[in-house]
Amino acid sequence: MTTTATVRPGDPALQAAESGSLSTTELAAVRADFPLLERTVRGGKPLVYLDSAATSQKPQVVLDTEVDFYEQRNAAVHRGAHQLAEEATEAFEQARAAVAAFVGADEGEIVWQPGATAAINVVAYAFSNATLGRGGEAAARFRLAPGDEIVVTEAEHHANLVPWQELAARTGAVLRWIPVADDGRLDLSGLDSIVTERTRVLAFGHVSNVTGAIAPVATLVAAARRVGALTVLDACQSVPNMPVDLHELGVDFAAFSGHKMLGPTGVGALYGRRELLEAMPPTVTGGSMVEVVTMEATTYAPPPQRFEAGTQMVAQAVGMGCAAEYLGELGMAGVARHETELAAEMLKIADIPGVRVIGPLDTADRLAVVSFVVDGVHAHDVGQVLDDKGIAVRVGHHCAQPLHRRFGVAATARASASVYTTVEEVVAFREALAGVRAFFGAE
Amino acid sequence: MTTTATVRPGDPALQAAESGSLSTTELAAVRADFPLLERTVRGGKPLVYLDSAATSQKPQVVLDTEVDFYEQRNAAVHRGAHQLAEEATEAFEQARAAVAAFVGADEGEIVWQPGATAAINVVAYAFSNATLGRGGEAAARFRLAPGDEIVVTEAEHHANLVPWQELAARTGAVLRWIPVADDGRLDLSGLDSIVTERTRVLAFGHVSNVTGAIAPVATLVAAARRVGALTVLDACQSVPNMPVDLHELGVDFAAFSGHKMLGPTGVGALYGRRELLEAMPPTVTGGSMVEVVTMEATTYAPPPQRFEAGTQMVAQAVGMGCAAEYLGELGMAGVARHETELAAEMLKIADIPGVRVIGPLDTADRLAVVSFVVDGVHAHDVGQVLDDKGIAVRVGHHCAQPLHRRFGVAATARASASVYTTVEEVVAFREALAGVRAFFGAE
Amino acid sequence: MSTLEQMYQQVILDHAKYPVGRGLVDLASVEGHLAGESHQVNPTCGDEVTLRVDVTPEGSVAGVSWEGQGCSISQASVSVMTSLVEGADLDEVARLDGLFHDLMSSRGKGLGDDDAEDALGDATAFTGVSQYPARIKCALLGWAALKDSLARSGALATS
Amino acid sequence: MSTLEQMYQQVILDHAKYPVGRGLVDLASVEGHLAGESHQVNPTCGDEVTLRVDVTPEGSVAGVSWEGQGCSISQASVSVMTSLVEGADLDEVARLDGLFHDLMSSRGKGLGDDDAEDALGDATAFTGVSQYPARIKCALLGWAALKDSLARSGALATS
Ligand SMILES: Cc1ncc(COP(=O)(O)O)c(C=O)c1O
Ligand SMILES: Cc1ncc(COP(=O)(O)O)c(C=O)c1O
Ligand code: FES
Ligand code: FES
Repeated sequence: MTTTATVRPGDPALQAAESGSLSTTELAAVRADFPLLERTVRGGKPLVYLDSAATSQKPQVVLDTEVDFYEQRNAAVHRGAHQLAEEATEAFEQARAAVAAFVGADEGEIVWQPGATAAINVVAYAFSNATLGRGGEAAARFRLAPGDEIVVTEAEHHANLVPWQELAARTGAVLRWIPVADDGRLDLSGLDSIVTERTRVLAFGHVSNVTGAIAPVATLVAAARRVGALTVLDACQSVPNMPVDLHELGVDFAAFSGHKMLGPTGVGALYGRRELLEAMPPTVTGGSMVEVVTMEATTYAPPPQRFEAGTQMVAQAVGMGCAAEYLGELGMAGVARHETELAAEMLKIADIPGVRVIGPLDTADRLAVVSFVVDGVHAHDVGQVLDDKGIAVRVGHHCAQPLHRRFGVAATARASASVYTTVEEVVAFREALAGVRAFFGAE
Repeated sequence: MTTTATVRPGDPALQAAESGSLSTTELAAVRADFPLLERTVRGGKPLVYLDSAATSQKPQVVLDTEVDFYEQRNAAVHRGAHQLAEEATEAFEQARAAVAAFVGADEGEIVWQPGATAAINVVAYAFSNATLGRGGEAAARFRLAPGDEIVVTEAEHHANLVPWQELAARTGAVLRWIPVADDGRLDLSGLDSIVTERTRVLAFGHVSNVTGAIAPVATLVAAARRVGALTVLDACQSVPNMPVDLHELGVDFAAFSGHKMLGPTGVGALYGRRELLEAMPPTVTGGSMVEVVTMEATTYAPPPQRFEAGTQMVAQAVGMGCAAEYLGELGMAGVARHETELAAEMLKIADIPGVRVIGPLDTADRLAVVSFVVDGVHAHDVGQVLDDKGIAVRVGHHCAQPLHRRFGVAATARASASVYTTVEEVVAFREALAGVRAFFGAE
Repeated sequence: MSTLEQMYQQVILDHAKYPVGRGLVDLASVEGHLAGESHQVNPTCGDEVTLRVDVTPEGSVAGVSWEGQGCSISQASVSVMTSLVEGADLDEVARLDGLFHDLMSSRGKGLGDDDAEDALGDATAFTGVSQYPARIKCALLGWAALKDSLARSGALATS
Repeated sequence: MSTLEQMYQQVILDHAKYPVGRGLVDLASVEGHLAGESHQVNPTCGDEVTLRVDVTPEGSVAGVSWEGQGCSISQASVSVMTSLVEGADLDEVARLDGLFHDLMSSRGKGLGDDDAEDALGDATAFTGVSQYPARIKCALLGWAALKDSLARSGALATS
């Protein structure tokens, strides 16, 4: 599928990357794969894109793969007697296998979804539909009773918080949460009193999209297992930026999005342990997820199809598969090391007078996502001044209002990196940031 | 947006099309816009694609628009302080306006969805979430009580049947349906005893994806209004193939998919009257659909954002907007006339010995979707022989098992057209079909 | 002047730093006056303003006070608006509101109408903001709060 | 021979037309025999087969009968399978099942093993089907029903 990638597996440069980070030449080769990075903004300034945690840019090979799908084999999958349908189905299922391999899962454990948000909602609705009696005997594990508890963390993205609040509201279950410590990491001191026999689900983010902190997955999974709770991992920020092996992590469910991992918009994946997917009632219903339909009743197909109602985002799935292969060929260990270097460079902004970083100040167990406030200047104004220099950062609450409230701020500005980000870009960002307070007369 | 379309508005050829059908030259120009149509299959045979009711092919301009989005302005929408985010947001919202204009709706009434299936599920879950107490006072209209009835038809695609079955199962409401007559049209003789004071929702397909029959929307809407029921129109097959003005039709909700109307996979739209969208609780929750989020509770953004949780399928929405413009420029009245001609050609298969058409045999109030069975030959075997001649039709129950059961068949083969289909293709199909029984020694 | 400098005019930076009308004033109603309060949130960023208005029996704005949290554009805009509408009658306020909305839709071009721009006074400094679609809502936040608080005061119904 | 003709071999067309074992036979159990029934649906098309198997005390297939609705490939396949397994012992059935699955994964290439193809007999006529991914499930439907009915008969546990 990766017919035009500049960087290829087996490339000696890449082998080097396996032990170190990306070299300057490798990085240049990677950047050349991303057409958007050549853009200029605000009157001819080169773009410095530091908003990859919101959405990543796409390599040419992903775009080409998607277009090639449309031009050569676009058809409805899983049902055709014709050649196009056969070819489309094959591309679609090969993409599933590629994504599964990339995150250490089996093919049958990967369910295509429009995105991570939708994926988390599928699990939350499985619980409420089971609680309303759907799914029969098999779904007993997903049935909630009064007094049951759902545990999240104070660091969650709204995508991994609001669906659980809503589930609690729909079922009468109680939502509890693990607090965040001053350094931006989870405060596990009260873990045993939060994750208890009453806990049925523990949902948490692998990497915070605000602080960049990596959660202690092993500790949390162990706590959940001890009490028989199911774990749901929001892997949106980890899968694109570090090696992730879901079987090794031992979580029950995980969700991640294509658009953050160099893939197309409109596609993501839900991972679920096979046995759990088998037991779960569907959320979205319609065509292609059924076995026998009468006007009176319907029986459901086995997973993953059970959770893939209607015509799927086939071209995007194929694109996401290609993105997974592209990252796999680069080698995620090298990518992670590259991002650690970038994180170190980013964290130097803490030395700029008036700049306060929200989250860990060291590079241990964190990725290159750095949120900060500037004394006396609103985050949106900070972002605007950076934008004027061609530097794209994100401003606002980054869909994590409770975490911002925890640090007493309404909004932060955030710089975030991806595999194509360079140290030079981070330096340009730092320099521009150093001038912001002066612009607003805040010094 | 339509920078490379061969056919342009104001083109004198097109003006002609407004009064008649598409001329041979116009059709040739249209076909040249669709790269996949140049493909050959099964050892060099030209492709005759008669599976557009499953998914349509895409014009170059849609592919180019999507790629251009990724290469020039890919960013997260609605939140950026940077130029890319501004441009992405503008493209996204312009696409919404284009789709709204295409179906006679206001911008604020169009909610992006992954597809029509998801869109219908959003409405069905609004009812069940409201019934569970979500959405407060405003959502009273969506609360179901025991004895309340949901009405569908026997002709529905599973996408407009199973979500309502599930809603009934979740809430205790009762599902009823309008039967189908022998000619494949709805049997409205018992309408008044089916749509009654107990009816809360009437969900029906605009055009059947099996019989091609156009439903009598005005009659059904009037029946629903008389009893205060809300109407949900499955417009999947109408929007791509005939002029549709949702305000004029007077339905409360409608759903349609991008991939069937020359747009990308992975995107569709939910239409809802503004007042109803304002009153509806959300289904999928997460980022970008909220106002204030605390760990304890969340308030929701106004529509359409309330129903657009998480990162949206931005590139695909932009592509769907472009597809709507492309069709709009062609003129849907001309497209519909073209398809009526094709339907007439297709229906001549009824003269082939052993061929039985399921659905209306005349071209009044029907589109170019023709399903049929061949005496003594299973639909899948029919499809395989046609495929060997390069003719792609669909086989199976087309996600409408109850309708197939109504006609005593498990599966049919189906030929369906789109704007790029030619009479010559239909003739080739007829000729190939005439040889099928001989191949299997069924004569 | 760069487009950034066009947005962050000195007038705006000054108002953001030294806002007019900031600090909510008690609405213990003056005899015959109508009073209203509104809380508005900009959903794209979570910023907010709470605004109180006091209207004379004759239908003119006796006073505006507010409290808010937001970017310099939003804070400056509510401040400029406060100076502009104090003493104005409700028709004039409606006209100013219309003009300011038009200005925000002008994509940096301004109103091209000297009378209108004279009427808007310092508020014309926001012309540059209209080049930044993401910031238009910032500039309109205070105006939305004013309109809503007037509606809530009951003053619009009587005028 | 075109790939289509490779798929629709005469053997297949004949078996589809004159199927072996069609028509369910009552399983009123013969002394000491084990019997089982299975109903399988091909979810992609909704076609189905119901199959009954009768196993001797010595562990060989005494009889297979079935009823089904489906395409020529599925009907012919269950028919060919019926002729093939009648009289075979359970190890032989398991081996044939494995070989047939291998054949179906061969993408039209066949097994390249004369012994194996001899064992499969008429069932090698399905080699062409394996070039059509969408049809492989058709050919396997009957085999799935046989395996499941054997499991349900309890014969597998005792063998
Ligand atoms: C009539 C009808 N309704 C609903 C659908 C479902 O649309 P989608 O699969 O795009 O969600 C389809 C197409 O599959 C259809 O033809
Ligand atoms: C940590 C985290 N979780 C969940 C999401 C939601 O993902 P999506 O918007 O792609 O559904 C995001 C990104 O927006 C994220 O950063
Ligand atoms: S950024 Fe929030 S009001 Fe301006
Ligand atoms: S098509 Fe149904 S079994 Fe072959």
